[in-house]
Amino acid sequence: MSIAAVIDISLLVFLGLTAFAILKLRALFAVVMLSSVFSLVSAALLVHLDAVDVAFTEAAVGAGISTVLMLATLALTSRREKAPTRSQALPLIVVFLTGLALVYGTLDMPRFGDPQAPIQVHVAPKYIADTQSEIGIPNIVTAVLASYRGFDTLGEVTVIFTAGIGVLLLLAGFIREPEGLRVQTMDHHLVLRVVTKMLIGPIMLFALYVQFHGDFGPGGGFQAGLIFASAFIIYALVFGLENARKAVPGRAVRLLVACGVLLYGGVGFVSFLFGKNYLNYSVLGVDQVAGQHLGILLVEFGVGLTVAAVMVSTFYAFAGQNQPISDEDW
Amino acid sequence: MTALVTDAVSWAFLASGSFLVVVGALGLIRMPDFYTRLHAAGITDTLGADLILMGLMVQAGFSLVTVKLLLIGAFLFFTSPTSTHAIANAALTAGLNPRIADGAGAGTDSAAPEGDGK
Amino acid sequence: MGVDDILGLFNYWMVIVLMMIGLYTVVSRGNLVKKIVGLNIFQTSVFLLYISMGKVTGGTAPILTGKPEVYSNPLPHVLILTAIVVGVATTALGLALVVRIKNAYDTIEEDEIQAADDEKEFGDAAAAEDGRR
Amino acid sequence: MFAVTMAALLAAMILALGRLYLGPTLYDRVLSANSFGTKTVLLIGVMGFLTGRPDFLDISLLYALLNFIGTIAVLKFFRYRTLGDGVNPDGDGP
Repeated sequence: MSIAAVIDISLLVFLGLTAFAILKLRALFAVVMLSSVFSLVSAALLVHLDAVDVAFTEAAVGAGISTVLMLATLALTSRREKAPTRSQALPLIVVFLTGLALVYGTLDMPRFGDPQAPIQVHVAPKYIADTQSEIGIPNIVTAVLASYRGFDTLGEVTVIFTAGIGVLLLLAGFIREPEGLRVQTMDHHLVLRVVTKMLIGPIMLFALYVQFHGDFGPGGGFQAGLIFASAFIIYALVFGLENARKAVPGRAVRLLVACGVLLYGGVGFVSFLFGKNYLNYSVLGVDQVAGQHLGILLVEFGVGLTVAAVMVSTFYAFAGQNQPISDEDW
Repeated sequence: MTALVTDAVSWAFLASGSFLVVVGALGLIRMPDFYTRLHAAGITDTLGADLILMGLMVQAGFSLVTVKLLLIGAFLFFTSPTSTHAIANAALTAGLNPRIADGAGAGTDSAAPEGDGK
Repeated sequence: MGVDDILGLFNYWMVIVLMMIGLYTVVSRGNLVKKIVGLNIFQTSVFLLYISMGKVTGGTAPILTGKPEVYSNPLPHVLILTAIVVGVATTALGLALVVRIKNAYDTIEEDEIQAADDEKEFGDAAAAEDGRR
Repeated sequence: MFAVTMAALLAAMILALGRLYLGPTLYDRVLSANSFGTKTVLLIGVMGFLTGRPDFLDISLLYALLNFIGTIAVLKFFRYRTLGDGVNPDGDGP
């Protein structure tokens, strides 16, 4: 066995152990901590499987945002899971049989890493061969994401947009103005406040780097949006939601949610005006490569805008709820 | 010759870093109460991490990779102690008492074990 | 079935184990937050399935280096990259629903929600029994 | 040598996971999750060198920057029982 196989197997076993622990534990707080660990390990595994862009996204999600959202939900609902009342036998049998059927199905699959597998011989070789000449950027994933399969990505961004609207619709009616409530801004945590203040700048700078360096290395709009949102979330956590709302008002964020999608769709519309297909960026510049560069830059910016705005407004919606958790749920 | 020297230096860094990481993790699992575990985790987060990063830097030579490693080291250097401080602070204000001498008084009331320990 | 087959399929098997743990969490646990975490595990296992299929032995990340190299398949990466962000957005939507359910029912346990619904429909529990008879 | 470091990190991760599972107090769990994060930063860094393309350190950098958001959120969660600006019924933190 090679070193690569050993790493692969140990990380997978790790994931299995973590998932099992999540299943067993009933203290929901511990479940949230374990799911953040789950995300860390899967990011490491994705790096190992050469999917650096995916690992980057997983890292941007798992490092802060998903933990924060889960904790916010726990703070509004309950910290404890009650013991299951029903018999567990039937689900166990069903799951076991499904698993066996799926394992049987894998026996015919091409072996892991096989260069002759059907997935490797269609479509993908064309992308790998042509990206340099047609798009002119080294990161094939970004090229496929924003240009070759721009339609798909537009669809995904719309889904994110819709999910964001959904969260706002579900929770917005319950946001109360914090009048008369004492704003809690972690006053006595001097160390935290200083270090946070120091880090917010680098985090935003890093987000910009990821946004605009996505053509050359791992990164792009999705990751950058998540990192940018993390900077605002950390500010809101330490200096209070009220102050964060002063810096970035909820209305502005909601506006930006729509702006990102509009920018993406608008770029496609411009190529319409030049008499080309929707989202064909080649017409945007003096030659094809320049046009593609500009198109990808704009589209990725739109993606980043929407993702960041959706995440920030989701956080506002969750953290803006003022219903203290009852003692029996704590 | 230089390749040999850089390899030897970086391996020394990596080996000592790995050793500290494992020792820290052992402490995390073996130490008797929260505050002593905090102490053990600190070893991993600061010296262990920095030594491993330094070993990698020696391998990378002068390049963008080294700059990134330096940044990682710098950020870890600030964030790790901060979170350790924050956790310790939270535990102490929540009323978790350090375990003193012959095993008496390990953790009290409000911050006591979290329901199902398993 | 030799060692090569086992090594060659191990990734998929482990993915299936994760998938089934996620599914079991969703089906057997009554707590809604736990169900959502279970869904997340399931989701991650699907991500890993796609990425495992795209890996080429001896390949490297699909970012061109200028040298001739074997690259892993970039297509699954694109699909999964967007799916992760969509995943966190939909998780947020699910969590928002949980918060609203807590507001409406004052519980996030499936059984208790069901009981409350029954009670609303059939009066109290005893009347519910009568109604069914 | 990278492989040895890798093995050490994986072993340390197993131990941290054990502490996370065992608890017993929630602070132990936060601590081990936090130190797990540091180990992942190192693991991803070493992994890049092992596969010969160390230019993907951005992921480690990201974790180094963002990993403590989770810790801050946990701290706020336990001290104020909310992640917003809400106020405790008794008027002050516990």
